Amino acid sequence: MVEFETALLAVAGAFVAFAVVALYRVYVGPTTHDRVIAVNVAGTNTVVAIALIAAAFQQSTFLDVALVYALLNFLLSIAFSKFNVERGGVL
Amino acid sequence: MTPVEWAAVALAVGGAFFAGVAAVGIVRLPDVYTRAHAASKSDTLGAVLAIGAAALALRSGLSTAKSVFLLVFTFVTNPTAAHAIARAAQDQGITPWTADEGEDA
Amino acid sequence: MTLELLTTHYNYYAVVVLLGIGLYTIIESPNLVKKVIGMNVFQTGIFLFFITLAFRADAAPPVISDGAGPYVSPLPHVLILTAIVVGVSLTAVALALVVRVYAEYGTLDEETLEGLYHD
Amino acid sequence: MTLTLLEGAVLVFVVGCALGAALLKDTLAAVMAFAAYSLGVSVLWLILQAPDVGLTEAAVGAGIMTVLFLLALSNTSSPDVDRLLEPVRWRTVALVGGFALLIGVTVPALPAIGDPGSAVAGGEVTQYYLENAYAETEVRNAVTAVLAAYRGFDTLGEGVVVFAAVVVALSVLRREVVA
Amino acid sequence: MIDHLIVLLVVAPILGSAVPTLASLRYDRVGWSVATVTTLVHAAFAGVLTWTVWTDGVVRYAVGGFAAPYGIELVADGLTVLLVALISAVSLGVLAYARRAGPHANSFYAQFLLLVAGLSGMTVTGDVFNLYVFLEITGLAAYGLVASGREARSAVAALKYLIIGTIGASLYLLGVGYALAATGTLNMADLSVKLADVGYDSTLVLTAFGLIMAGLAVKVALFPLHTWQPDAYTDSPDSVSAFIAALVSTVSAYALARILFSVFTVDFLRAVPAARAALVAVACVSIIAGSVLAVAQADVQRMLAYSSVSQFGLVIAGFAVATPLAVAGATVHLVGHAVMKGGLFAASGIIERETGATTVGGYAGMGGRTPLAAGTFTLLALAMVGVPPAVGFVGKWYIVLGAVNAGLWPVVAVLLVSTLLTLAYFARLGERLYFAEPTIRSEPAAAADGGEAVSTAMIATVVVAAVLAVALTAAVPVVDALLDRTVFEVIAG
Amino acid sequence: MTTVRFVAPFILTFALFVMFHGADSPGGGFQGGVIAGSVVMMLAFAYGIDSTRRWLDVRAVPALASGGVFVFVGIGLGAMALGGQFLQYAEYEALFSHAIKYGIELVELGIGAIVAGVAIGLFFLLATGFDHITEEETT
Repeated sequence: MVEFETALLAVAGAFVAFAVVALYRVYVGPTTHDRVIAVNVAGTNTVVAIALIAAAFQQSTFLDVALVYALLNFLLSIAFSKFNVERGGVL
Repeated sequence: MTPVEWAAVALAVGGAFFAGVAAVGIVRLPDVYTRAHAASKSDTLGAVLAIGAAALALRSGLSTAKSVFLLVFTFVTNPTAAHAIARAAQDQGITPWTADEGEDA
Repeated sequence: MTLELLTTHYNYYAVVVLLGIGLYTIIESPNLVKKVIGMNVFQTGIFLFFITLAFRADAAPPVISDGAGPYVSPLPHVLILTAIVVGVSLTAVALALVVRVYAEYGTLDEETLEGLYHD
Repeated sequence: MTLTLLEGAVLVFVVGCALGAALLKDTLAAVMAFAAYSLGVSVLWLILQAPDVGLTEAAVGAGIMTVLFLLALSNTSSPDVDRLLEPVRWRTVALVGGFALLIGVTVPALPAIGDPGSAVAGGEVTQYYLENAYAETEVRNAVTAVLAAYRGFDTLGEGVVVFAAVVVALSVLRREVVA
Repeated sequence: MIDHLIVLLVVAPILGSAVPTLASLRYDRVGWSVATVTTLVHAAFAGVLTWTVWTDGVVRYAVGGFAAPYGIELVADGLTVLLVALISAVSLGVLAYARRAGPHANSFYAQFLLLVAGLSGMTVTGDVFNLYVFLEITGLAAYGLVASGREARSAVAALKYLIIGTIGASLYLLGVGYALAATGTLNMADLSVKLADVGYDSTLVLTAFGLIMAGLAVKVALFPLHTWQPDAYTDSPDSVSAFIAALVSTVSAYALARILFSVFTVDFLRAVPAARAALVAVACVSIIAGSVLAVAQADVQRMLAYSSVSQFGLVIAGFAVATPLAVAGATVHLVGHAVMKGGLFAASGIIERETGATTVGGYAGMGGRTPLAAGTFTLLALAMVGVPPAVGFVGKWYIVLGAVNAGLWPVVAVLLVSTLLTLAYFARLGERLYFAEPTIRSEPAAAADGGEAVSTAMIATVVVAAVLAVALTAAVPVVDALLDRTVFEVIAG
Repeated sequence: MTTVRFVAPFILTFALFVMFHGADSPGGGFQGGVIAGSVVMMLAFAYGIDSTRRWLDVRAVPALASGGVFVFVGIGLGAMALGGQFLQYAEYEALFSHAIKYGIELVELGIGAIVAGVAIGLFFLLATGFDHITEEETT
């Protein structure tokens, strides 16, 4: 049981580590779109990490947070991409 | 560990592998479109596998249902987002990378 | 000793780092929008302080069910919920002010603004 | 230990994002780094067993806050991005470092993370809430019980703050009604 | 009903503030009436509460019926009701002034009531986190009020105020966090006991003290944390300047005193002389720096703003000396300063409307052109300098006596120097007003805030403030008596 | 944006779930309100702000925000009218059972209303920005 928990947490840690890697792209860009993609990937990895943490702790309520995140991560990506197209316009 | 737990861990590790591939892709690939590709394909696959692992690992019915919902949701929205970003990039006139200009990269 | 302190208090050191980064952004960033971001980072550092105080090893979230436990402390969670809400409200107002400042002066750069302001 | 490592990774992510938000010259990029920052912070709340706070941070930090930042950016113009990062001014770093050092030296006096005997986690007020909240309010989530019942006046204040935000924003943007 | 007065003081303005926003869907200018009715109700509550405390002593109220320290407790003692009464009185004065002077927007009055709610909440609460919440309500409303000016500058001033104010509030919150880490409780009365148990020399307690005081010092605008304050006072509409100058820093200073005496207690100051010395030092620096900066200002409102930095240094010094006499003096000066400074800002607004003069140079020869406003301005200025029998004299005198008793001679010296400096900048102004040739020839300049002209109510507000500045001297024994009915004890030592 | 059309009702349902389920699981009025507000934002991003503004009656914003405050304060004052302290939900026990629990739920609902209203209001306010030209005319 404990090893199982550890394994899931370790994988969650790996996902967070990949998010850190994606952060490199947020830093260097070069275009805004690259950054949006990187944030999107970091967001997805965060969602997965949350889901794995939920599984490790057997806390189904944490999944609510993951759900909210998935929704908002989507909203964010749409917002960022729209923002660029219509920059200087209404939005 | 029980077989189900083994399966869950295997799925999770597999997911992590694809997420790792996506992360490498995000960093190493040459332009927006290829990176969007890495994000939408590889990362979504990794995410779906890992969430599937979570669904297996969670033992109560409600939480499994929630994670399945999360899984479907990720599966739908992630490629949409990548698509939206790629289209936005195209609208802005960013030309796709081709082998000649990228040789020094 | 130092290492032990790090392994038992790492969150608090993260708080210190976040407070530092936030304060640096507020003081040093020339752009008003980034100052608002810095304000948020600063506040989040404080939130981390409170939530770490509430934490208790091997404890569950404070959703009471029979026979389970121990639980982490709900009190700091409540405080931080309120503080987060306050933080958003402040951010919203700050951004409204930023929009107005830009509309009035046409710049968000602090030094340019300072010059226009003191005319 | 794995938990500590996981939390360490998340802390690295969070601090990395914060640095990005602080140093990236492009404001849009800084806002994105800030959005990613919120993502990381929310995981931190979950690891520290605070799902209520995590949910709020998720809804606020990644949702409302970033969208508001974007709207503010769309109404203004970003500075020219002649370089990727802002120059670091060491005088300010020293000043801020002094403040951080001041707070830093007090850290050893704080209870260790997860110490069950600390004044907060094991204190009288916490124990009272955990033991009596369900009996007195019939609400399982002690956070909700404390939020709405024991500290209901705070929550009223919280509601007023939110309400004040829209009233003040109206006045700042010189409008009589939301339009 | 009587039992609930203390909570109604906060709830009534909240309720009132929700009305104009809703009403503005249909009606344009209901704000003033709603605000006036609400403030009158607030004043009535405040009056009855004062009477209750006067006759029955300290009033405690457990919100939601949950006993402290588990629930939030509201406490009204002598000091509280004094401040509550001040809030009511100043609000009514500002409303009378704003009737004509504006701004007239509904959202202005919603913010006005939110500010009253926040200030009332700060005064009556007995819980350190609840104080933070109301601190932020007060802050938000104040930022909005500053930004409600028409000029572009007001937005910049408000943003500066917001950022610095937020840092201050955040530092306060972090301080509360340290106190929580040390004790696990948030109730002020409970904290004072548990902090003593933890030990006053504990790092956590000392850090909590430092951070809370630093945070509140930002809100009070003590030097060198005052940088938001002159801009905020100068660039906001006249009604707002008067309101904020009279109340926001005042209530923050009250909060500082409340935390100092109710949470950390005088025993802490005695046990940790360094803490007291630091407070006194900051206050003294603030007194001198504020006065010096005020002398250097050309703009009258800016000069008044820097004068506030100095006067609040005085108040904090009085509290830090912490002998009964000094605390009484600081309290008297706190209230007296609110009345005088509010009146001065209002008077300077009237002078600007009638003559267009805003600078020290511009005030030349205006004494004849706007005799009433200039007269009250001079009177209030003299009161501020501390000319007997004005209330400004009594406050300073008590603080000096307290400092002498405590053997804190530097404070005495600083006080004397600052009085001379205050005299210098106000005398310069008075001399210009009455004995110099006018530099502004044109007749009434266009009013700055959209108000058309000066109404009788505006003049009356200023005159009442001037009368109060003298009459309050008679009320000093009442203040003394009220201070005997507080939850904390200040014993000489 | 078909995906948005597909997702929006789910999110709204989820927001209500979070709002009402706050008593027994994490969540509550604030979080639910924010999520509900972000549905409107999502729609606005997908279909354009102006059309969303037309579709949504903006008068709902002050109504929701002020209404929420009234509900909250009303519950507090109601408890006082029944002889308790401000916000003492237990007093409602005289009217219906499980009073505290339902009192808390109602308060959460009030907060949810305030927050959703304010989130939407701030969104539209900031989207519109500060109109400098009208300002010039009035001065």
